[in-house]
Amino acid sequence: MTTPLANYLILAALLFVIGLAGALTRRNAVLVLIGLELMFNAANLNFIAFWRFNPHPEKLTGLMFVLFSIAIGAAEAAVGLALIIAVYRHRRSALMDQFNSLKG
Amino acid sequence: MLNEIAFLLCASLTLAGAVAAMMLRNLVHCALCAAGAFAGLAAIYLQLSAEFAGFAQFLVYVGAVAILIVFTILLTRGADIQTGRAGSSSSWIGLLVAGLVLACLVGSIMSSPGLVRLPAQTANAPVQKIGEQLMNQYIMPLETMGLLLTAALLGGVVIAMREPAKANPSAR
Amino acid sequence: MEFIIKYLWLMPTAPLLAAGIGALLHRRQRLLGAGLAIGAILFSFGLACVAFSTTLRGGRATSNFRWFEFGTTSVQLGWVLDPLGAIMAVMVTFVSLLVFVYSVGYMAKDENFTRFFCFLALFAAAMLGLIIANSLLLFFICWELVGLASYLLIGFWFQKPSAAAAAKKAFIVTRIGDLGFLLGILYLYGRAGTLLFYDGGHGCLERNANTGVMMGTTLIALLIFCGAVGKSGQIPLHVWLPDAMEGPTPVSALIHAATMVAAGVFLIARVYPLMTPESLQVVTWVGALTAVFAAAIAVAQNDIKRILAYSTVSQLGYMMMGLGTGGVSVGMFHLTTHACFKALLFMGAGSVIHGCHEEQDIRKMGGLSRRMPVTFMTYAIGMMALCGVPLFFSGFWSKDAILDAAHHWRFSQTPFYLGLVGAFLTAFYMTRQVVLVFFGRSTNQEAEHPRESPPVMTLPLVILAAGAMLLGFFGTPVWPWFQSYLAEDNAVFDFSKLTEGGQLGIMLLSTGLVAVAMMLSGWIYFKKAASADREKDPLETAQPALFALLQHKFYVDEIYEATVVRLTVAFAMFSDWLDRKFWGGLVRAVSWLTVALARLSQTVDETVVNGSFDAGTETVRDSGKWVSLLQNGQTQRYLGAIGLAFCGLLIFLLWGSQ
Amino acid sequence: MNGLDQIFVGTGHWIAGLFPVYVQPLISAALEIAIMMAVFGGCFALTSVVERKLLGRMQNRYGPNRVGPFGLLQPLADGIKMLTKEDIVPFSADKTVHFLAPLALSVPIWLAFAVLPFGRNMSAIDLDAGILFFFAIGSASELAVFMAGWSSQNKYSLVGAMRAIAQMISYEVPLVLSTVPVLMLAGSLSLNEIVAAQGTYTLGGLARWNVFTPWGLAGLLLFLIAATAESNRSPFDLPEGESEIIAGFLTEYSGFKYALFFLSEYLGLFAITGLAVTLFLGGWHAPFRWLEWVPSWLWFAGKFCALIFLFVWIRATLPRLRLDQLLNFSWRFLVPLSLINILVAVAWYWSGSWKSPVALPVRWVLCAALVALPYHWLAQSLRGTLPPPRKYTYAE
Repeated sequence: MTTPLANYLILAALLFVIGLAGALTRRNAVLVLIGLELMFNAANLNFIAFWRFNPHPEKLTGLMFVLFSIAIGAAEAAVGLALIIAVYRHRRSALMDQFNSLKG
Repeated sequence: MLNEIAFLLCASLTLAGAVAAMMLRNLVHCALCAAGAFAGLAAIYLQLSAEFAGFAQFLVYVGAVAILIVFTILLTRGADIQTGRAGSSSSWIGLLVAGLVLACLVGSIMSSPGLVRLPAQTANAPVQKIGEQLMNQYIMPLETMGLLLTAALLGGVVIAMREPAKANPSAR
Repeated sequence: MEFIIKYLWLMPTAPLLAAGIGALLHRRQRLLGAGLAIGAILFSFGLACVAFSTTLRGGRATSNFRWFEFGTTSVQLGWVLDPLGAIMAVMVTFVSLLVFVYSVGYMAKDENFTRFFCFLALFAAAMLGLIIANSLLLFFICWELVGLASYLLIGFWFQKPSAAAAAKKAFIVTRIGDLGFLLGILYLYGRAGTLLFYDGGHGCLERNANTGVMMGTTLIALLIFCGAVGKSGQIPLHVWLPDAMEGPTPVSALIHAATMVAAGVFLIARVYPLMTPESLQVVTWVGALTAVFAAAIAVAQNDIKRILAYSTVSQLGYMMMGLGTGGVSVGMFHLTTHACFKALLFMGAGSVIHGCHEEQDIRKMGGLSRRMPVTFMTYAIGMMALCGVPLFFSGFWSKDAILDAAHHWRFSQTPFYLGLVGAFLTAFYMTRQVVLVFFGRSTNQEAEHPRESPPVMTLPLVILAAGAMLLGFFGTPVWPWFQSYLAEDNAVFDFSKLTEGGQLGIMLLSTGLVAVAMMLSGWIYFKKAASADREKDPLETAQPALFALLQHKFYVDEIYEATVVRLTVAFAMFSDWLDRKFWGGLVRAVSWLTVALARLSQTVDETVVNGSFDAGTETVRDSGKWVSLLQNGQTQRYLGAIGLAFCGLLIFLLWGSQ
Repeated sequence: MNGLDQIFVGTGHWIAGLFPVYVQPLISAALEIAIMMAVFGGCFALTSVVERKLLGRMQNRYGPNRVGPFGLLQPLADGIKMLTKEDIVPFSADKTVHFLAPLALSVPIWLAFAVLPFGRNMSAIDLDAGILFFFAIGSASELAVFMAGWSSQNKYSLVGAMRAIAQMISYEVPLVLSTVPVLMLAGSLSLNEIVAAQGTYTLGGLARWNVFTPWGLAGLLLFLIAATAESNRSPFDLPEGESEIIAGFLTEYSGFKYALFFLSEYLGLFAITGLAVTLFLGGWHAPFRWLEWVPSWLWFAGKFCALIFLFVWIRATLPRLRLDQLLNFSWRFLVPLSLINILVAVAWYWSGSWKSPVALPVRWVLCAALVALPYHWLAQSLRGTLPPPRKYTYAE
C-alpha cells in the first residue's frame, strides 16, 4: 500500500466531477441519476480512503458510514428511478429539460 | 509495487467506466459502463482492505442498482435510437461548472500538506467488529435504515405502479 | 320703624298684583280693572303715609334678603325706609291716585280701558319698587320696568304709527342712558363688592362714610348720571320726551310730569354720597343748559302738550342744577312742588283737549276761560306756580331755593344767570300759552261750544291746585321744614333766614324778571288772541329765522337723524358690505383655495404618488420576471448552481479566510 | 489419515516450493485456480452426461450411450460440436454487449469457487466475509443475463432475460435469508468458521451438522428450492422454456458462446450446491465420529454428488411453473417462511440451555411446530393463486 492518500482523493474528485458533468450535461433523466450515483460513490471512496489512511484505523466510523451510505444510495436510486418512470408515463418523455413545470 | 499497479488498473477501469457512462449515446451501454465503474470502485475498496464495504458495494450497486437503471431505461424507451443531441441545451455551462469544481477539489487536495502521508501498516475490518459496532454503537442508524429501506421499497412501488383505472394518458 | 319696614314690600306688590289681575281681565270688565288699580294705589298711598309718619323722627331701616347665590358670591336685594324714600313714596302715590281717578273720566270712551289701567298699575308698582329699593340692582330692575311701562303707555294707541314710533323712540333713547347706568352699576359693584345701599355699615353708600374710601369715583357718578339724563330727558337725550306726548294725557301727566322723569332726579338724590364734586359740576352744567335750551324751544311750540313737555324738560334741568349746587334737599323740594303743579297743568291741558274734542293746537283754541271756568282757574294757578309768582305759589319757593343755591355755587355764576334767563323764558311761554288758549276768540266751529270736563276730572285739578299753593310753605327759608326733614334735624321757625345771604335780593330779582316776562308776553299775545288770523305767530313775524329755529327744536332731531341714524345706517351698510363682500369673498376665496388645493393634491397624488408607486410596482414586476428566469424548472441548472456555490464555499474556506 | 487428507494441499505447497519466494504466492494462486477449473470443468462435462442418463433412467429410457462406454464420452462430443459450430451473431445485435454477455456471466461464477472450503484447509481464500463475497458475486449474474437478453435484439431473448432476471431477483432474497440462521448460530460469515462450527460430534457420535436441527432442515430445503430457481433449473427453468420462447436469452447464441453460457449455468449450480454442503451438511466433516478417517475432501465430494443427484431428480419429476406462480411462490411463501426459520433458530438457540434429558425431543417438537404451522397457513394463502381444478368434458 504505497499509493498515498492524495491519489485516492484525486481519483474520488475525478469520479465526482465526471458524475457532476454527466448530471449537468446529459438530458436524459436516467443518466442524470447515474451521474448522481457516481457522485455518491466518489464520496464513499473518500470515506474509505480517509478511514484506511487514518492513524488508528480500529475506529470503524468511516467504514460504517460507507455501509449506511451505500444503503441510502440504493434506496435513493430505487425511488429516483420510480419517479423517472412515473414522470415518463405522465410526460411520455425522459428528457430533463422538458420537466420544467415547476418554473418560477 | 504490486498494489501500485493494481490501484492504477482499478482507477483507470473506474474512470474509463465513468467517462463512458457519461459520454455514450446508447443508454444501455452507459448503464453497463456505470456498472463497470461501480465494480471497479468495489475493487478499490478491496484494495483499501475494506472487504465488507467492497462486497456490499458490489452486491448493492452492481447487483441491484445497475439492474434497476437498466430496467428504467427500458421502461422509458431509452433503449430506442436517441434522436437529437445528447447534451442539454446549455451543456457547456455544465462542463464549465464541473471544471471549476474539479479545479477547486484538486487545488484543495494539492494544497493541503497532510494528505500525502502513507497509510497505517495493516487495517483490517473484521466482520466480527463491524457486527459489534453495528449492534452497539450504530443500532439506531441501523433501525432507521431498515425503516428507510422499507419506505423506499413501498414508495418506489407505489410511484412506479401503473394506475390501474386511468386510461393510459394520450401520447404527447 | 322696624315694624313698617317688614311690610314695606307690600307697597309695590299691591299695584303689581292689580296689574297682573288686570292683565287677565276681559276688555268688558272695565270697572273691575279700574277699581282694582285705584284700590291698590289707595292701599299703597295709605302705607306710604304710615311710613312717612314713622320717618318723621328721622333714622333709617333696612331689610335685606339674599336673592340668589352662585359659587361663593351672592346677590342681595332689600328695602330701605328713610325720609327721602318716604317723601317720594307719598308724592308718587298721591299723584298716581289723582291721575288714576282723572283717567277714569278721560279714558271713559276708550275701548282698551282695562288694559290702560293694567299698564298704569304696572307703572305705579315699578315706580314704588324703585323708590323703596335698597339695592342699586333692584333699583335698576324697577328702573327698566318703569321704562317698559312708559313704552307701553306712550304706545297705548299703537294703531297710530306716530304713537308707535314715539314709544320706540322713548324706549331706545332711555335705553342708551340705561346702558351708561348699567356700566356704572357694574363698575360700582366691581369696586364696592356689593350693590346694597345700606347694609349695616357695608353698603356701597355707607362704606365711604367709615373707611373714608370714596367708593364712587367720578366715572361711576357720571355713568349713573347718564341713566338719569336718559330717563329725565336732559340735553343729549331729551328728544324722546316731547314725542312721548303721543300717549294719552293722564299718561303724560303721571309719567312725563311727576313721577318717571323725576326718577332720574331721585336716582341722583339716592346715590348722592357717591357723587364726587366734579360729577356734581357736570350735573349742574347739564341741568342749567337743559333748562335754558328747553325753555327757548317751548316758546315757539304750538302744541299745548309739547309746550308743557319742554317746560318739564326745563324744570328737570332746574332740579339737576339744584341737586348739583344745593344738594339733595333743594333738588327734592323743587321736584315735589314741580310734580304737583306740572301734573295739574297736564291734566288741565287734558281737560282742555277733552273739551275741544282732541284738538291740541293752541292756535285753534281761544276764549276757553268763559266756557271752562274751573279748568281755567286751576290751570292759571298751575301756570303761576310754574312761573314762580311769589308768596302763595310753591314754584317760587323751590325755584328761588335753586337760584339761591346756584348763586352761592363757588365754581361759577353762569348757571345762576342761565337760571334767571330760564325763569324769564318760562314765564314768557306760559303766559303765551294761557293767553292763546283761554283768552281771545277761537277760529274753528268745534271750539264753538266746548264744555266743562266732568267732575271726576275737575276734582283732581282742584286738589292739585290746592297742593300747588300750599306745598311751598313747607320749604320756605323762613321755616325750612322740608330741608330739615330731609337733613333729619328739626325745623326752626326764623324770619331772619329770609334776608340772610342775599336771598331776598335774588327773590326780588326773579320776581321782577317774571313780572316783565308776563307783561311782555301778555302784550304780544293778547292782541293776537283777539284777532282772527291766529296762524302767524307774532314772534315769527319779528324774528322768522330764530322762530323757525326754535319751532324746529334747534333741528336736534334732524341733527340726530343726520348724524347718529345715518352713521348707524352707514355702519350697517358697511358691515353688510363687509360681511357680504369681504368676508363672503374671503370664504369664497378660501373655498376656491381649498378646491384648488384639492385639485392640486389630486394631480400630485395621481402623478407623483401613483406614478411612483406604479413605477415601483412595475420595476418589481419586471425584476420578478428576471428573477423567475433564474428558476426555470431546469433541475440541471439548479445542480450547476449548487456546484458553483460549492466552489465558492470551498474557495472561501480554504483561501478566503487567511 | 492426515496424509491422504492433506494430499492436495501438500502437493500444492511442494510445487510452490519449486519456485522463488517472491513469486510463490502467485504460483500457488495460479495452481489453485488451475486445479479448481480442471476439477469443475471435468465435473461439468460429467454432470451434463450423467444428468441426461439419469433423466433417461428416471423416464424409463436410456440416456446417451452411443459415444464411449455407457455414453461417458458424450460431453467430449458435445464439446467438439459446440466449438466447431459457427458462431452466428445477429445483424442488429449489439455486437460488443452480445460478445461480453457470456464472459460477464461466467467470470463471476468462477470467482465464487474461491471461497468454498473443499476440504480441511482446502479453500482458496479464507475471507472473513466469505458468504457476503459469494452472494455479491452471485448477484452479478443478473446483469450478465440482461446483457445477453437485450443485446440480441430479439423479442424472445428479451422476454426470456426479463423472466430470468425477475426469477433470480425474487429467489435471491429467500436464498440469502435462509442462510441467516446458519450465520447467526455459527457466529461468523467465514465459511471455514461455519464448517468448523459443525465439526463437533454429539454423544451418539452423530456430527452436529446444521441439517440435524429443525431450523437447519427447513433452512436446507428453502436453500435448495431457492438454489434451483437461482440457477434457472428444473421447475423454475422458465427462461429457457423451450416450448414457448425457444432458448430464452440464449436463442441468439451459438457455438462457443452458447457453450460458455451452458458451462456457467452448471458452474452456478455447482457453486450453490457447494455452499449448501458447507452451510447445512457440515462441509467436509464426516457424519460420524468413527468415520473421521475418511479424507475431508472426499466427504465434501460425496455430499456434493448427492445434492447434484437430488437436483437432477427434481428436474426429472416436477413440471415447469408459470411465472406469476413462480413469483408468488417466492414472495408469499419462501420469504416469510425463511424469516420464520430465523425465529425458529432463535428459539432453538434460546432453548439450548435446557438441561433435562427430554429437552432435545421437546425442543425438536416445539421448533418443528413453529415451522409447520406458518408453513400450513402460507400454503393456504398460496392456494388462492392456483387456478380452479380443470373440468374435463367428454364428448358423449
